[in-house]
Amino acid sequence: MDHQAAPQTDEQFRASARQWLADNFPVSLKGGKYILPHTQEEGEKPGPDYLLWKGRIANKGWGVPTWPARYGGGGLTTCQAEILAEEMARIGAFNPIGGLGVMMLGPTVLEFGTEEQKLRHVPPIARGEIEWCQGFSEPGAGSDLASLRTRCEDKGDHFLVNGQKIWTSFAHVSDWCFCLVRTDTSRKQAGISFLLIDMRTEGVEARPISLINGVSHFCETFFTDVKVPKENLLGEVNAGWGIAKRLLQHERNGLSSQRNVANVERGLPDLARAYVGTDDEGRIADADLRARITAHMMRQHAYGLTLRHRNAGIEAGLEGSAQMSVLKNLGARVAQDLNELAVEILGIAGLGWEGPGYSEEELELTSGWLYSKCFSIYGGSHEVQNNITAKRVLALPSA
Amino acid sequence: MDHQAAPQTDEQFRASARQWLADNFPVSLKGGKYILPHTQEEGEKPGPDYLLWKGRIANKGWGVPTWPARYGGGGLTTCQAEILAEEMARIGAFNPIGGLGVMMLGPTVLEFGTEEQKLRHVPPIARGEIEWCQGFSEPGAGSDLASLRTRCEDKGDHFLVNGQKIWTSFAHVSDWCFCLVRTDTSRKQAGISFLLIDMRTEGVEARPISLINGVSHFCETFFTDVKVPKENLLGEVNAGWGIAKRLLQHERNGLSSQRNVANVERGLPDLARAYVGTDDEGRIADADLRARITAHMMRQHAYGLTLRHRNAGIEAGLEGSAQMSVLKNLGARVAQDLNELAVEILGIAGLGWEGPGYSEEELELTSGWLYSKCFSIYGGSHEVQNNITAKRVLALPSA
Amino acid sequence: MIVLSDEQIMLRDMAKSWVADRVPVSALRAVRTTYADHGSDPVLYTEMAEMGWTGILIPEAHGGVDMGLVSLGLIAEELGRNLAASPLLSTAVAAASAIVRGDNEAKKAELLPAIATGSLTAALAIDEGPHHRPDNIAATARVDNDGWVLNGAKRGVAEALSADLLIVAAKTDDGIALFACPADREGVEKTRLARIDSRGAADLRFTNVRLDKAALLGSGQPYVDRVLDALRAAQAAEMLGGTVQAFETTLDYLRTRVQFDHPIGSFQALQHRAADMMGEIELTRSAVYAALTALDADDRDAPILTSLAKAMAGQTFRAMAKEMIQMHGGIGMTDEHDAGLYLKRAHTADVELGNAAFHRERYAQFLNI
Amino acid sequence: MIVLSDEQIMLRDMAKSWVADRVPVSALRAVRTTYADHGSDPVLYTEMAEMGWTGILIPEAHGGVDMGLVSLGLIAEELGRNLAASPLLSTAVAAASAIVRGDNEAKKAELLPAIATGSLTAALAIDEGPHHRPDNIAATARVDNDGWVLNGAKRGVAEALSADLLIVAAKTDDGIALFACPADREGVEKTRLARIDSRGAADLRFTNVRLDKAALLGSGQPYVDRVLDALRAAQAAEMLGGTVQAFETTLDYLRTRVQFDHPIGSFQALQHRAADMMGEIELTRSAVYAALTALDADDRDAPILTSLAKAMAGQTFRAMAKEMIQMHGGIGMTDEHDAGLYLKRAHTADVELGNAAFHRERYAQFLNI
Repeated sequence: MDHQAAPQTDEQFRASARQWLADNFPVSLKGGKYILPHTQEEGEKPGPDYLLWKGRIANKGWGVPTWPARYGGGGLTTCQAEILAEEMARIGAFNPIGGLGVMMLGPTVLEFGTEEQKLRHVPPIARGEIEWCQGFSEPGAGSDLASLRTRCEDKGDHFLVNGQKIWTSFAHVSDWCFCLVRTDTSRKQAGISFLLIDMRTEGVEARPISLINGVSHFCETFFTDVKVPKENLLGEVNAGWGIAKRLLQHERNGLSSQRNVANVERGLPDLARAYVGTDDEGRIADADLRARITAHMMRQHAYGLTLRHRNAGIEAGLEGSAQMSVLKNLGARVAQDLNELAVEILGIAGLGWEGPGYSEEELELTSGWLYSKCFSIYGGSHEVQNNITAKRVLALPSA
Repeated sequence: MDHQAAPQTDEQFRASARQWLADNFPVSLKGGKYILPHTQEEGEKPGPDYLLWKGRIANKGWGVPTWPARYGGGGLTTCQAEILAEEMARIGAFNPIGGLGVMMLGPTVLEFGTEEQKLRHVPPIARGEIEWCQGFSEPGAGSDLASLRTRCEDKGDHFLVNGQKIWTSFAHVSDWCFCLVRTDTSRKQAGISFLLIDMRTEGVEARPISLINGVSHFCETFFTDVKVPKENLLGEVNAGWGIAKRLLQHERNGLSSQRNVANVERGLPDLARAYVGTDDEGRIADADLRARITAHMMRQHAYGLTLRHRNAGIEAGLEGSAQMSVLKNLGARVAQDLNELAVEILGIAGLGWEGPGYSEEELELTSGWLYSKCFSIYGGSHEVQNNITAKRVLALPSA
Repeated sequence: MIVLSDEQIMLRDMAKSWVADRVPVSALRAVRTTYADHGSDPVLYTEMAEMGWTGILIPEAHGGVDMGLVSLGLIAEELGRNLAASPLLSTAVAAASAIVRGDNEAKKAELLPAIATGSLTAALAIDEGPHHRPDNIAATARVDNDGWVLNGAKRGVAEALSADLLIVAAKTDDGIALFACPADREGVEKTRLARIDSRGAADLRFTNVRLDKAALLGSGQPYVDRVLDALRAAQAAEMLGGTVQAFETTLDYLRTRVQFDHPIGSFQALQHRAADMMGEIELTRSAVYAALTALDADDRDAPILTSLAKAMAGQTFRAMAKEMIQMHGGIGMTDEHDAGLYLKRAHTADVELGNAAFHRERYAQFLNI
Repeated sequence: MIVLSDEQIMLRDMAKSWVADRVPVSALRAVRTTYADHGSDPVLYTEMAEMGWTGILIPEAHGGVDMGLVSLGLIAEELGRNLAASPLLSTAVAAASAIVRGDNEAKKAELLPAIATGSLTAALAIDEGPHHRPDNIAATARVDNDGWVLNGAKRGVAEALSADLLIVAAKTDDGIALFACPADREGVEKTRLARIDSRGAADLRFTNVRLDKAALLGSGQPYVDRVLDALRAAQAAEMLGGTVQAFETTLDYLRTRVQFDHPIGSFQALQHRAADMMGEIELTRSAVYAALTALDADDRDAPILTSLAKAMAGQTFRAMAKEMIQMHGGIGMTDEHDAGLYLKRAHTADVELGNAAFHRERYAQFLNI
């Protein structure tokens, strides 16, 4: 961890990071991106250069640049992390370490875990070795998370878990699951505990759910007499709700800064020029469509500026996290509008479920459009986010 | 009332109505319209032909064609009334009798009044001799009508009224006011009575309220120790709320079928051609604006069809009156959009408060745009109408 | 003013109960699997024909009942409620109109009775690119000896999988015309499309397809537009039905689904969105029946009203299907739930025959905006 | 990334407390009456000059403090909160930019110090028709002996009532240019306009107005656009301030106004509309400060960002002012309440310098959409 050896100015850090990236980022990966667990499952195995790059980043702690070095992080300041991201972007590099462990569980364990739990769970996340999934939602609970019913009984030397979770993303390819379970049936929020469950434990079964676009990264996950060691409880018994709320802030934080918009890779104007054509002056031929594409691109532009603005303004990470509800909704809508416009541009070519008769790009855009409808549902629905904004940001009274 | 003498077929009625109109409608009034009380106040006095026409229609009872002939109405069926309206429209004739008495109070007195009240109050309305105003809203009550506080005390041989009303439209030029007053302070809805008050009674004062466009047909109306004869109570003491709800159905009915859209007299496309210009192919030059004008005109078209559709479907008048909340909101929004587009088309010419530098038409459109903001507030706000729709039409549960 | 006759009310009620009984939404799931190569369940079509629906636009002289488009629209609306897949519109509206409105008496005598009895199904092949452009046809029909030779390619032809007869738009020396082409004629090549709405559709290629002289049904852009408008208005009625059912299903969910200890339908934000949606549906219904009525009467403003209807139906059905998913939350995103089927049909039906933007532009041109 | 310097934070805080103290919204009501012929309260302008705001874009060599547009935007935002009327933007942004960005050193030396001290106010005269068309100027300046002769008419010139100096766009043989024309020069005719936002504006007519050779400040469309963009971005900042204040005033009302026994802010339908509005405001704020920053840095994408900012500010301010009235109900419709003042300013500020549609089109052209 030589970059920690002496205090550096930001410009010194930029220079050293640039040098390190030049020396270590395999040119073959230029323009690539983080490979999601499900993509791996679907056959896109990471190649040797990817694994090499991942190992180098992991050794540096730069997959989770602001986490403490003691737990495998980079120990960087937020500003340094931003510089690192800029330098990566400059040369077409990317962070090969991600997932829910990075986005949500890691920061939560760092905040609420015992020293033993931190040392056990955080470094594998930091190295990208363990995939985590989230066992919060239940059938019938939906947005009303706290009405969950998965039972957790104290059996002396272990907990016994019975119940069903839903929308556990990537559960079928995950190693561990962080779960909310009910430890007291007489109280609602105050009867919930936060449990870490090894997915290979007997009695755990994950079944992928088919979505409206025919594929899914979400599962129903069943827990039948699952024995969980007591050391896998995060925080106190019945104190899980507070931890979960904190974790959900991390989720909103993560989701709000995701740019859900990358699926139209060549951009709407290009797509429109190809599928709708241009007029004599080179404008997209359909004026009504052109006006809506323009309006969308402006919103997307402003949204991108807002994310940058926010990233610049937030030092320690979670201040103003309630504002994330606003951003999450904006981002979801921008991405959904993008997808609506993309299929409108495709016209008849955007009606395909599978080939023949449709190009790979056309099928992906159509499927992506269907999938995009969940952007305003998952990670807290549009309505739930607006409730949070009204109450916590705008200080409007409760009914 | 010769048209009542023998049962007629609709076609016979159409022929006789056409003949009567040909014989009686003064050609000089062709294309004219009902003159509102405030317009009279502002100087547009009805001419002798107008008064002649009004008298003839009043004698026929055709100002309120479906009201019983006994109380000055035309005694027509809904279908005959529709035919009459069509025949009037065909030759550019119009109904010279209107106002809140026709739209709201008349039907209410016919339903809830004693025989004496009907004979006293309905015929003058039917003849267009008496203008009524509505004393429902109060400062501080707003949409929550039933929280009204205007006190009405039983003084034995009369009622004594003290309090303040607001948004009493045309109060300063009205003869009578129908009021909701509190006769029991211990109950909310069940402590309200429905009173008819002569505006010339001592202690009644109406002050016009200046609106954001600088003019107003709305007043604050003050009642200070106003003595009201007991025969002016409509229905029982404390039974006013039910009567008021019924009256508001008539209001929604009336408002929903008003086409608030007449203020852009030459139509948006014409206005746009004049202020924005056209391209080589004769289209409105600004494509973004043209798309929005088109979308608006389509909604306005569909809204007009919906009104016709509804008028054809409703025989007895108030079935499905809850649906009127839907129509009222649609109509308000269509009219507001129209006004927004009109001032956008005017550009710099749509910024005028008064001359010089602006044409009469420009000033009227700008003022009309400002005024149009109340379409979604008065007669029950957009929000109140949606609450009604949710509960009464969609049968959604209460909170 | 839409006042239904007693006959029409009977027809609608019959359609309503038949659809409820015979075509639940789950029937579309069977089309995805069992009838994937056909695009619809042929048994259901036979039953429709037995009820006389296939002959509604056909004169009595040719075996139909000649009840007009409003009547057909009432049926289409009921079919749309449960997303019923069938070649009814492509046959009994599009092909029937093309033949009835044409001037080919021989074909009327030959084809209309077969359509009326349900023994002949048809598809209308117009578009060639990704967007609806009926004024821009590249396919050609050229005179050769005493027949025609057809060349060209048609894209995304609805119901082409099951069709016995193809009604094909092609350019002749005198302009655009519609031709009757048997689907099994030599030179006709069909590529099955798997579309998101699970209905039958195909890309078609015509390579030197030889047709009789009598294959020409009618010609001229106004004729083609009139045939298209009949189909567009009928499809708008079907879309209205889908919208209404999506709305009602969602309202049921709002009344019963409990979250935070209350039925979610008691939350005002959802109530107001539902109330606003009710308004959109009212507007759409008025536009749809005004268009059907005007087409029946051959009113001058029938094309304007048709574009109004199809545009409104497209917008409203899309918006409602989106709300259906959003208000159902996670469950609405699953394939197991019906919401996705409504969204996919809404999108497909909007895109076909000119989407909302296409009809807004057409409306603007009619009004010289 | 907008990170404010300590100096900028001080400036903003000073502006905030001065506006709160000296320019309540009611000050605009005084402009309607007492200062109707001037369009603003001159005492307030003197105070602004004393605080150095008039010199923010002026180089130190010419008596200014040269802090840049972001700093000016912070002040404009605070002024916008209370709808403060003043010739600050037309003078310290538009005129200052026209002079600073031009190549007329004599005029710099002559005019900039006067602007910085507040002794000279100015207006920018561009538009001639009902819509903003800076690429389509008919006014002409022709060389005559050793001077210029100006002819033409300008419409709806903001702050022209109080301006000592008019910056006039006119066509020369070499294309468009900006000229410095004293407002009292012979041949300049001014018609006072009573506008809905109560600020000073006038129609101007120039009839054979003779100017010195040195009256030409700069020329070329890029130069004029750069001057306009500075003003547009500053005006967008002012509009942002108006939006934010309208939002906060409305939130206060939602928290306190009781209907049906509850504060209306507890009704979910209003809560969600407020939450959505918060999002629009965030987007607008980001766009506005990105534009100001890019203009300060002379970034290539500064014009794109300016159009983004002005369009978003126009839309959001309009939408918020509409909501302000709707959420206040009847009281919001009265002249006595401030909501109408916000609506009228929102509309005026949107229309000036290109409305949202103008800037959407400009944005589209920049991106070759």
